Amino acid sequence: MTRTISLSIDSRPECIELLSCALYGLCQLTGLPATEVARIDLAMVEAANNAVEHAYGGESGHPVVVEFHLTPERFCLVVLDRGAAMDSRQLDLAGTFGDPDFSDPDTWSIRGRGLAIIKSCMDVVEYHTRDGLNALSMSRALGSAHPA
Amino acid sequence: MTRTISLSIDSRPECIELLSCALYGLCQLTGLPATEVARIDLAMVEAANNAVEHAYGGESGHPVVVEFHLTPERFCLVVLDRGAAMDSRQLDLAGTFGDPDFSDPDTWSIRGRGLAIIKSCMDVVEYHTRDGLNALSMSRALGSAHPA
Amino acid sequence: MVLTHRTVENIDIVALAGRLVMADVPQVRQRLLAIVEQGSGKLILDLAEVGFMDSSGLSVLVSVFKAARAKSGEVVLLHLNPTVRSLIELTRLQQVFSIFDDEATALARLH
Amino acid sequence: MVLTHRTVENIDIVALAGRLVMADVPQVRQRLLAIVEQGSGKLILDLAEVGFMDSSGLSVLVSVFKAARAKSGEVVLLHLNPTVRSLIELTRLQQVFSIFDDEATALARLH
Ligand SMILES: Nc1ncnc2c1ncn2[C@@H]1O[C@H](COP(=O)(O)OP(=O)(O)O)[C@@H](O)[C@H]1O
Ligand SMILES: Nc1ncnc2c1ncn2[C@@H]1O[C@H](COP(=O)(O)OP(=O)(O)O)[C@@H](O)[C@H]1O
Repeated sequence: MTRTISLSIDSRPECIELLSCALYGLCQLTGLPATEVARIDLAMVEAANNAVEHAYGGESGHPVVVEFHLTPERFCLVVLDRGAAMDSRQLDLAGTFGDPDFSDPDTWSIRGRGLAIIKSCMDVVEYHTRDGLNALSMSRALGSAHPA
Repeated sequence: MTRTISLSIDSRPECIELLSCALYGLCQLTGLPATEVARIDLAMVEAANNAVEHAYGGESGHPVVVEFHLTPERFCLVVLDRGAAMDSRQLDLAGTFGDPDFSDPDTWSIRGRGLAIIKSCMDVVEYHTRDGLNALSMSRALGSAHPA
Repeated sequence: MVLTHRTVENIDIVALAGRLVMADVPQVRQRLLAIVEQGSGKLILDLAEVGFMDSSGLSVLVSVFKAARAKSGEVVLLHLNPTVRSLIELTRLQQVFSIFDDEATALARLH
Repeated sequence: MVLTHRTVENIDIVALAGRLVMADVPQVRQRLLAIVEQGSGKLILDLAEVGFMDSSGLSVLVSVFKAARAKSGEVVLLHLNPTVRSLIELTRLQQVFSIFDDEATALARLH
């Protein structure tokens, strides 16, 4: 049976660390090694950053919610906001990284890489909007040997 | 400035472990030693148990919310439910533990000890009800040497 | 919660592993009461692998001890970790449960 | 985020400690740009104590490098922990930033 906990912060950058700390604690239940947990944390932080920065335009006073769903086989994170929705094609466009050129600083930009980082860290990434609630969900399989 | 995260589960006993795991991760920010974190966890679990068992009469499908408020000097946990309110005199009544008598099993009962455990683990414990929302708040000071 | 049961000269030894909390109470209570029922009423509970216990977990220990006492037996505790020990001391139940750090001494007590 | 600055023969060495994430970006960007502005444009960033970085933190490194380049300088990275290293490799920025495991070699590169 799925167990779920939902973590909610205000849309202030300094509160995102609280999500990371809680996520680290929760990932104890996944049995994943520390390097894997760090990748999941990175994906969540990128998604929370996007909610604060893009969905709410950097404005505080709005909710950013992360749902953590756990079964023995799988766990899933959903990052929710009630701000401006993303054009979901952004997610399809975000791809692998081109090689930056040492001699051309214009190729160094790492803006526009948040979604690509998220896709590279998780198995399945989806984005949906419904009744003003935007949800970026990402999940990954857990080895069957792992306790949950 | 206070940073706040709010953790929400369904009123099912098996979800309370998720609160504990998230709390352990969050307590990293308090700088408290592991033995102290364990006492705080115990207080939170007792309060969450009471919300599930007493406020909701053991019924699932209702929210149990734990707010975690952190400043460099103090942190505060508030356990919230929308079930049956507690008579707040219960909190005053809950005291230190009498000595059980080895030869008289009637003195061994540990029912009615949840609130006393909570009071013994935290500095300040208060209970308030407003508009159908019941809040048990408990806080403790952090040494000024501790990062937050 | 994982429960491992063996018997040494009529004394039941049960090792628990995991968190002993409200979610596990119905199952653990039932299994321990069945062991006391079927056995001599002399029970060693090895809690080395129990990292956390709440008051509902403690209430299981108490009701199992009551069942053992009804058969003129006793429940003793073995290998408490510091968190569990401090809960038991907080609730002063060390006045009821004898607590041991090695199995031989616990067995000697129940013989 | 704690920032420690010293200078060795015209080369700035800055050690960062903590999480380099969106909340810290404005402050860290400003302080590093000021160091590049006032210095030679040759900067070693010691990230030994940076346990976590996100893409907004990475964008600070990139903009500081651009400012250094504008002065014909360079930013090199020292002591990456595995999490930070894997973020940099994921975004392929190891093609831009030289990465060193000891300070002497990093200094030699910038001399
Ligand atoms: N949660 C979101 N809400 C609204 N728009 C978003 C959201 N996340 C991403 N976007 C849009 O997708 C673009 C690409 O996002 P991303 O890959 O994270 O890069 P970056 O944040 O560096 O621009 C953003 O510039 C923004 O327009
Ligand atoms: N969250 C709550 N909501 C409603 N009633 C409560 C709540 N917490 C405690 N109570 C009441 O206070 C009494 C004492 O609680 P407690 O000390 O935790 O002991 P126990 O749960 O073992 O009965 C309970 O029996 C119950 O009647």
